[in-house]
Amino acid sequence: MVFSFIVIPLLVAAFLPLIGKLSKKLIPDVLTNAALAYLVINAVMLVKPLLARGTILRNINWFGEQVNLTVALDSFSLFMLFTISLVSLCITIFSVDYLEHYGHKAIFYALLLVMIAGMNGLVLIPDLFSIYLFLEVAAVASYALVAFGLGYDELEASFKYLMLSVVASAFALLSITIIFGMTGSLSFQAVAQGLQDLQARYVVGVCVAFFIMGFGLKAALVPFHAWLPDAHPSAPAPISAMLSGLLIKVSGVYALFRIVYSVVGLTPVLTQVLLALGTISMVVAALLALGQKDLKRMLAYSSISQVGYIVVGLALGTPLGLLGGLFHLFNHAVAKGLLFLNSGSVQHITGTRNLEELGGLDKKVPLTAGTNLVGALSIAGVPPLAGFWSKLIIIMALIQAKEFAYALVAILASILTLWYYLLIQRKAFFGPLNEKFKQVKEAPFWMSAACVILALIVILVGVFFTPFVKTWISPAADVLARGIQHVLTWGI
Amino acid sequence: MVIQIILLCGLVIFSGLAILLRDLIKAALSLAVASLFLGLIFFRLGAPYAGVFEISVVAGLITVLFALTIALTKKEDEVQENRLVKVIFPLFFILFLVIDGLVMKSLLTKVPALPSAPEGGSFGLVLWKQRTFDLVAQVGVIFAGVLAVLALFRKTGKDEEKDE
Amino acid sequence: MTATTLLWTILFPAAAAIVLFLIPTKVKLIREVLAVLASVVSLYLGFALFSVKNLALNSDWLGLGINFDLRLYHFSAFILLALSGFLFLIVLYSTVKMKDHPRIREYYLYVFLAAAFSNGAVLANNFILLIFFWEALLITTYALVTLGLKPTSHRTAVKSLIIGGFCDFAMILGIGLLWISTGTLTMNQVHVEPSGLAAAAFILMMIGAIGKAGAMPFHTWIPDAALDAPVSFMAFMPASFEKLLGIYLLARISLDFFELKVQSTMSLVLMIIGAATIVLAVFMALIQKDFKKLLSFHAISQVGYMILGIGTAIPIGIAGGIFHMINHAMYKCGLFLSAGSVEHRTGTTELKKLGGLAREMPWTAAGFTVCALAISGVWPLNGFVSKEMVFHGALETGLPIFAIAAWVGAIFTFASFLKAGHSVFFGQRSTEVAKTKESPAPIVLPILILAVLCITFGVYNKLPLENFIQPILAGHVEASEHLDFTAHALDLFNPVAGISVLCLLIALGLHFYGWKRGDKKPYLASEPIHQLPGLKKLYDLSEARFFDLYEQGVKFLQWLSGILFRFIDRPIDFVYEKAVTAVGRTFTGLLQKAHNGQYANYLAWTIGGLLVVVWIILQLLR
Amino acid sequence: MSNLWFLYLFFSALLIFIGLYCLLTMRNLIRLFIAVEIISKGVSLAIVATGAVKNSVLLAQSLAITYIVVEVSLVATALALIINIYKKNKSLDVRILSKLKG
Repeated sequence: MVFSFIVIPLLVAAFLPLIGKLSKKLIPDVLTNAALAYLVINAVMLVKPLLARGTILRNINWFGEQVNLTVALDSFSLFMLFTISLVSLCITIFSVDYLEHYGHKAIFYALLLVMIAGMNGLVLIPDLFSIYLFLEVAAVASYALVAFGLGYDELEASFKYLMLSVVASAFALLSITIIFGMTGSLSFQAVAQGLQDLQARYVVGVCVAFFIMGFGLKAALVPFHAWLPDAHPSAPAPISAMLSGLLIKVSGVYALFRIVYSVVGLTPVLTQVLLALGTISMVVAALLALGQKDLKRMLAYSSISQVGYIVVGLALGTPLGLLGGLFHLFNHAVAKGLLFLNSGSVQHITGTRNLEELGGLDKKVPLTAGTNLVGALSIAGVPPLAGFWSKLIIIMALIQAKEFAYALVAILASILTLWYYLLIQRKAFFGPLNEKFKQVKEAPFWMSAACVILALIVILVGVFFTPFVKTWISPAADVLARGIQHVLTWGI
Repeated sequence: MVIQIILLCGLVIFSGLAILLRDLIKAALSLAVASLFLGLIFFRLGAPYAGVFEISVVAGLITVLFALTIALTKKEDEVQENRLVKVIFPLFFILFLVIDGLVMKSLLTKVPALPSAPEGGSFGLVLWKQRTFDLVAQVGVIFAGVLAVLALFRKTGKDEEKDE
Repeated sequence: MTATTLLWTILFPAAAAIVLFLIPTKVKLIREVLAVLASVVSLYLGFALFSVKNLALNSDWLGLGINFDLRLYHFSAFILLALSGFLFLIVLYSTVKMKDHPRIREYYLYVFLAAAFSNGAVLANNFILLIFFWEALLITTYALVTLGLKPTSHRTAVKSLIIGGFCDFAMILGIGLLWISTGTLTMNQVHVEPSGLAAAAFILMMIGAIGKAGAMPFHTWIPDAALDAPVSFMAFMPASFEKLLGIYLLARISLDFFELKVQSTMSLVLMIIGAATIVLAVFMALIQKDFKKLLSFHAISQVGYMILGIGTAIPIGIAGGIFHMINHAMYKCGLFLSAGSVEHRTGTTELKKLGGLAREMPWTAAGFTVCALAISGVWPLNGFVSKEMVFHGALETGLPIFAIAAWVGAIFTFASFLKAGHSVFFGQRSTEVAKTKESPAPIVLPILILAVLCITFGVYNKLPLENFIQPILAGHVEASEHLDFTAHALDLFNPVAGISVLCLLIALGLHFYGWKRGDKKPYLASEPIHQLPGLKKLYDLSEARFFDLYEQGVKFLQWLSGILFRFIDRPIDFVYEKAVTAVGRTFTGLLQKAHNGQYANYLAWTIGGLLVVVWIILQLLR
Repeated sequence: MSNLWFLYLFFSALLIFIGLYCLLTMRNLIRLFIAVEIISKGVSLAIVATGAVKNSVLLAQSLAITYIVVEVSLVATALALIINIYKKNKSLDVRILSKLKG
């Protein structure tokens, strides 16, 4: 049951290129969507037993031999698995129609599934080196996916992305090596225990700095963000949604905070550093987003800014902060996925993403305009949509922790956010219709369907957010909060 | 011990050459030589399998890949590296050497480590029994790499239009 | 009547909003009938709940002190009733005025949603819940302003959103501070002395409240909206709903959440804001040449009286402030509606083009006259009563300067309404508008209802004061103090009332002086004041939007990004260029932006970032 | 024995420095990737040396081999990218790759 999150995507990915020869479209579409739908159901099914039993540790016997295939599924992991499966299912639904003009669907889906397998593995594994490995699985697939269009922009963006993240992950691995050298083990529990016995605050401090750089680059925290505004807009729309919605959160935010909470322990020092980084990201990226002309580039900068909020919430470590951070993670994953998919629709419909050229599309494509509005308002933090709650909780958590300066900055950044999302909405969808787009029609069925599903999720989670928070997010936040108590403090 | 240090110095020198040599083929070859040295170091550290892998895969396969790429992208007007960069490299290198040495010296006794018991078993057992999940991940990485190459070298509609 | 009825006050308008939105644009009659019916039902709910007065709905929600608590008591019941009353009038009015609006479906959606959110905000007994409804109102305001369909409507809407957003976020910050100093988010459990952290909380929450009410300096979007937004929106939001909500919250803040003492710093802050708003806004109003814009500045100026009244922290002042709030909502709503009525028939609201309409539009003119006299504080209308109470309160604090400011406001309020009335309804019949007739009944009726209410609340001031206002204050004053404000409410023969009457006479004089000077053109009556040496410059600066925080904020942001670019991005780029290329290479790279697409640049940031993080962590660990 | 660890870390730091220097200053895409290779050599040296010094060389060995596999995958992807870029640009200059900016 738990292993299927890693094995099924890999298996399907292995078969797809072979089957792709037989059927170019139908079978890959059906197979991929079915696999992901199964994973979503799987994740939902796991909630009850998990809540009842706490962490699930699974070992597998291989032909009678005892081998070490250990996965640890706690509520935090399950929450991430659910987010990954849900958003990527919508993204593959969208791809059914969108990928028509790229061709080679089988390879595309296979890469996408390998990336999902990598993320799922990353989320499930309680071992430092394996975290690095699955990070690379997802990363290698994402390099290829960014360059999938093989145009000039795609190649340039993918190359820069690759070269920067290779350096970053080398530093993360170096840090893992040093920790391995000091404690002699790699699994979370053993390392945490070892570090507790050691009291090596300075070396651990440097190691954590390496982690912050390595995973911070994946999460696109300023100043490690430079690859993101190139890579995310250049990729095909579903991949942009995948990268912005999921990859930066799983291989960046999740990995960083899993290590921080379960291994090295969250200390006040770390909180300060991460709060500063998160806040800088929030503001710098929001300012940069305001100046963009390209729809997708604006969204990409907005991702950096929102990751800042998530990092701030999680870095606080208070129950409220964790709750807000995780909730915002989910909301941003869904809403940003929706917005990038919509940008794909807009590009599909009009052939351009330049905000100056667009305008007045709401009369022609009300569905795209409406869903886009939902996503934009959610991220901008407008009630009663989901994003409002998570942002409010984060800000309240900042105030509760007496971080008034950061709270103020977070508030001002949220006004900026509101501003540039209204800018998008106005320039692309409202206002007078550009003459060029007199003839445009609504996006094809599956593309619209995916957007509508995501928009409904945004609205439903916003309106009925209590049950959602209680089933998915509170347990995850509790896991992290317990992590704080268990793990050592390596510095005051 | 002396041999080990000589090998390490060789590794660093050939790595340095790999970035300084003008001719890319020579650079790639000196990278291969550096890999060879690294493989030998692995042998002497008691990691023969890693050494073999380093020599066969990195010194062999990856060098071939590099050579192939260099051949495919050969052109008359090669990219000119800035001369100054190469001239001042030794300066920076020595500076870093000193800093590195000082840092390591100051760390010498400061970094605590848990006492480690010698591990039992064989390499195969460790790889298969302790790190089984790494094998799954390796499969994933290989998939990703193969599919990436497939995706990047596929024929696209645009290419065909251009050819015509 | 059970506690769940409270939920209906929120859910019913929201449901009505959705139903109305779903009716196709073409089907007019059904929509109008349904809209009026829905507003009647909510009015009924308002009355029903007002008769009950004490209800509470508590349900566990998110934990951590965030619960879904609604609480009905005399104050919230009163505001609820007022809100549903105004909703009814506005909807009735909109059935004609907004009939042919191309986005009529959205209009009703937003109006009813705004009503739902307002009811929620009034009933909320948990701060988080309050923030939720408060923020949601921001969006309906934004959306309603865009319905003006003018080219600048969007700009104004964004402006309202940014200013409102700023105030709301200040309030969130304040609520957070209040939370950490009291440890609870339940509203009726909070009562602290505003000192230290709580003082900051008070100021921030006050910004949220007066920002919603539209006091200075958070007012700048209202005059813009007067021109860019539908006129029924002006009567709906800035004139009635936002005033009711903002002042309601302000009263709660200074009565319930904090203990506001007479002559304390916080009280002074409020009174200064109030007095400044009265005086500055009324001067701006005086020189307006557009009917709606003039009214919008008065909507700001009158807020000053309410803030001043509440800020005095003296029972009669607070009662006056709250009474003024309800009075203001009535006559300002009436005034905007009559401006809309004029616009409906003549198509313009420029004072210069109008004149002598009283004969053709007698009902509108009568309604306008009553409301204008009420706002000017003419005996025996409601404005007189509440203003007197505010004057008394201001004088009792022992700081007569505030009373003087209020009187100055009264002079110019009357002067500008003389000008407006004289220009639009009386005086010479203008030749620029064609012959016209009275607006249809659904437009005139709300105006007349409001006018009648103005008279009723003035002459029979016992009715509102005893039923609405006194219960609010009942728990907040010393037992010995008398709570009877009605005894001398209409007493003309005391010094305070004497000064007020004198003020009105001065205003009359000023108006006729200006009118004579301006070739007997009423719309030029305020020119002599406009041309006063010192004031002229202020007016010009203000016309150039020098005082507009939003405009200045935009300029500041542009300036800031310029500075960031020049002094942070450039040096990094410079170092990079120096390190990579030889000295003397071209400086072209220097002119590129920081995100110049160069890989090495990005890598340099990354490594630099790493070094900085390492350094900071080591420093902090020391 | 622990002191020996720092000797290896010293050399591994040198390798990483060489790689980063090249990445920061050089222009040829292939050379940049050679620099990435040098960095990863530094890392794998650190892994194996750590294992050897800390008495768990077998574990370190398996990590190193896994790391080499990752490396091969990366090299293949990166070189495929470089060849594609060359096809589009007819140049290997990294400075040309700056169309996306702002």
